[in-house]
Amino acid sequence: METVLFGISAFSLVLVGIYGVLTRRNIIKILLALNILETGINLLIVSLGNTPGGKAPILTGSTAPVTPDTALFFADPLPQALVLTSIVIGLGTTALALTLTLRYFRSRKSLELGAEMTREEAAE
Amino acid sequence: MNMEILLLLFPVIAAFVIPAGSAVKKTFGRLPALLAFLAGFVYAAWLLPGVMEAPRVVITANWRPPFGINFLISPLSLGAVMMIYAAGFLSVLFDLQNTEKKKGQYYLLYSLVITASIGMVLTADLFNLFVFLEIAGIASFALVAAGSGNTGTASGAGLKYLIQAQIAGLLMLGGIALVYSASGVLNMGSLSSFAAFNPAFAFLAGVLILLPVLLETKLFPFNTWVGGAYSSASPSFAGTLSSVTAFAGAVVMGRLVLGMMGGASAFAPAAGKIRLLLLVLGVITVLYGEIAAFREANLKKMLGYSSIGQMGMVIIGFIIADAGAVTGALLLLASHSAAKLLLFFVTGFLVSKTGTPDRHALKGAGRAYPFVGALFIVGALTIMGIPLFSGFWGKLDVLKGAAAAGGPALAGFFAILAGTVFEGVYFLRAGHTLFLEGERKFEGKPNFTLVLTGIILAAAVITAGLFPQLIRPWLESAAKDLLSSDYGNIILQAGGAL
Amino acid sequence: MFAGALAVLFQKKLRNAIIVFGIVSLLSALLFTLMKAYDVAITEAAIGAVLTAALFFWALRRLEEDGYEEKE
Amino acid sequence: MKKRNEGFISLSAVILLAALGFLVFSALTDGRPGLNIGSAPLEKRVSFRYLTKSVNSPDQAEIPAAGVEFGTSGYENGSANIVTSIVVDYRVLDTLGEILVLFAAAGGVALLMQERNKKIEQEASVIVKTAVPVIMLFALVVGAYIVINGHLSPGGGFSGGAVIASAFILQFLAFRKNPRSTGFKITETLAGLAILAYGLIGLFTQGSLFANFLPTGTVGEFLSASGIVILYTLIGVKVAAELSAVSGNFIGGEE
Repeated sequence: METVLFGISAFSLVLVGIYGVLTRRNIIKILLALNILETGINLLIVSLGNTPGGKAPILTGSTAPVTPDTALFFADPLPQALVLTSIVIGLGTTALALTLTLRYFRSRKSLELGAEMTREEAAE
Repeated sequence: MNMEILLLLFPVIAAFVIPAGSAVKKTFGRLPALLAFLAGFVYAAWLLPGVMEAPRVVITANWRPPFGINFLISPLSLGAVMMIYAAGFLSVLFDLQNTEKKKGQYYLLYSLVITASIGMVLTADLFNLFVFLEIAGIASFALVAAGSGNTGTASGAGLKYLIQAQIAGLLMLGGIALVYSASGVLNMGSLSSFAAFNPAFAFLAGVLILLPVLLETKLFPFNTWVGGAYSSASPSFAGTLSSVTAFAGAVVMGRLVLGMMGGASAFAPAAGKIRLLLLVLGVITVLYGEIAAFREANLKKMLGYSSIGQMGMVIIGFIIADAGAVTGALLLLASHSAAKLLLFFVTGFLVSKTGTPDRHALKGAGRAYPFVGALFIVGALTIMGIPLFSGFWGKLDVLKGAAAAGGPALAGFFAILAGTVFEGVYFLRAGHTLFLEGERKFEGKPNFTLVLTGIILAAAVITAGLFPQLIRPWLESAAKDLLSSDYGNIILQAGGAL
Repeated sequence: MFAGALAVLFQKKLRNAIIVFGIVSLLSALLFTLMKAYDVAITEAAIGAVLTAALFFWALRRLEEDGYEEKE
Repeated sequence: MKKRNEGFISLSAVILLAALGFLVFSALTDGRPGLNIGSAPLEKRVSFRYLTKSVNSPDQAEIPAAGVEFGTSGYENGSANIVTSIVVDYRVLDTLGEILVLFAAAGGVALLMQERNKKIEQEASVIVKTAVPVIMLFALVVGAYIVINGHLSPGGGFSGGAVIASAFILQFLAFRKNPRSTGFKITETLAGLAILAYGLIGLFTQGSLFANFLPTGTVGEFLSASGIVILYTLIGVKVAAELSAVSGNFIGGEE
């Protein structure tokens, strides 16, 4: 049940993200929406590896030995590893996208994609 | 041994060296990139005879499949690696003289595009594929935006490309997560022989996973970024986008649709539907791309749209999934890559002379530069598929396959024919402009690297056209490799070697 | 969280939208800890929330220097 | 006119999303036979073998019945944090790719970022100037701790690297200077080459890229988990250098 709840809240973020990318015109808003979409997908991935009432996949002094039976009480570590990668990729894309936005704004004086060329530019 | 992984590492080393080098000298970066691509090409060529006998699987960090990440070195993927290295090498060589000196970071990103394309065609792991797609993506957005000309237009084109690719990439990640939660594996080999998914679920996951690959191969409707990106990028990078990125994308597409989703795979219940969808998209793509190219006066955009059409033909060839058609599609893909690179080089040179990519400004350029004009014609004839040029044999095989397959594939047959007619018209029109119109004076001579790269590429396509039997053995074993039902077994058995 | 994400889109001022986005990211980090993904939670908090929001802020400051004005 | 147009776009987007959501929902709850979402329980997933550290035991029966116990040794991988064991060992090629993504982003930002228009020459107050070095030191220590304990506790090269980078970011902000950007570049190169060298040692001595060539040690001790500490530290250094360089580019200022 709890897994389903996590999944639904993640999926709702995905939908909001896609909605934002489709409807917003301001580039910064589009990028924020992309980040929301990414957060949603990350939550979705981790929720697919959630074990209800499970333990974190880190062994400590108080953990019982991991046998084929007790291993089933852990949360699935693989989705977590994938999400680590995905978060870093998201940061890289955002940084690059913002750089492009700054260049775009400096030459177009507008934050809307498809803006007309400014007069100085057209004169070039 | 797993030495073959070095194929992936040459350009990585070059990229890692560049930041420190560029701190010393701003333009440092051409040399390491050139050397890395040459070394990679030579190494791949040296491996080829052995791999033609039996494919090899590379294991990383000593973990057996499907737990670790594996790379499949097969005739198809190794041939693709050679093509990618060759295209990268020629592009950097062309850049030595023909454009303003580029900063070190340009070559850093360029090396990463090459690395990522190689990783894509070699990898046998879904998530790893996603990571390589992202590397190629990020480096490409930056290189498109760094293109010559207006910064606003270039950044806008880069942003458009970025936003579309990012959505596709994230949805693919969702698809991968769904596949993992249903099957518990991420290895493409395991998935190719697995208990079947629910039909609706298989369709959903399959389409999600294919999305970014559709974007890379510029299939309709994921190609609205193409026009802007091609006209903004520098000539060598526009050439790279259409010969390296699209090439790698098409190989990955073949691998996913025919390998991972073919035969008794987990996706089997929806495989037919997915192929039908791709066929429909392929047909629309051919018509859309060729008509858009026909209507376009900007020469660089025209070449970009013509790539869209050609990629559509390749995908149709793959979907027919018969040995002849796949062989033809591969030949079409390879000759398109070489010819498009040549055309972009020539166009880049001519545009640098006239200052505008508009077709009408180029009147008489062919008579001013007969050699350059001849190179353009060679490239155009290859893409059109005139007999005795390599594109012809490719198209012929795809058409034969489509006619034999019948049914929905017939739509592909007619689309390719119609597309070829459009190609003929717009390339002849461009040739007419170059040679028969106008009396404009041009100054300066074509420089050495253009001549050199042009001769290499033209010689390659002409040889492949006159003596198709030279590359036939490779094409046939690559097609067999793509259609083989043994894909999963080859990868999974590699664990026995440990 | 859903409401927060919607608020990001419908905020008039970009500055507020970025702040709300940072809060949504931190909430998602909390959700990660509920799912026992501590590694992910730390990374999401450090990279996904703080650093990303900071990049947005710096970019916004540069935009304002270049003459960007919020529409009312 | 424009207003109505926007309303139309929003409405069609909502309809599209509703259709999409319905399609996904119906695919995930489809009753026909076949595997669907969540069909693979943990014992059928590859991560089951990561948890029991038995990837290279071909047969299920070979998994030691006593299990993996904290404080004992002799496993194929000695990391107490299983997520780290996946990130830095089992699926290390993904991590190499992840480094390349960040590397590409840093390179792209450096290539494309333009100079700032205005130079704001406002001196930071004395309080800030004295407080920042202390906070910096604190951030550096915490970051280093997170990085080198990645195999024992949550965290690792990426999150720790971000914390270390925050120390340098504070320095930029407080002193309005972007010091040693060449230093960052050289660090990037050296750390990158060291990561590759580590992988190549594995390739030439153990037969595959990034293979462990150090003993796996005792689970839970600091010097355990073979090269994970080394590799994660190198990754942390590289990530910190890249994130600092990216932030420095965004903040602008003198070199």
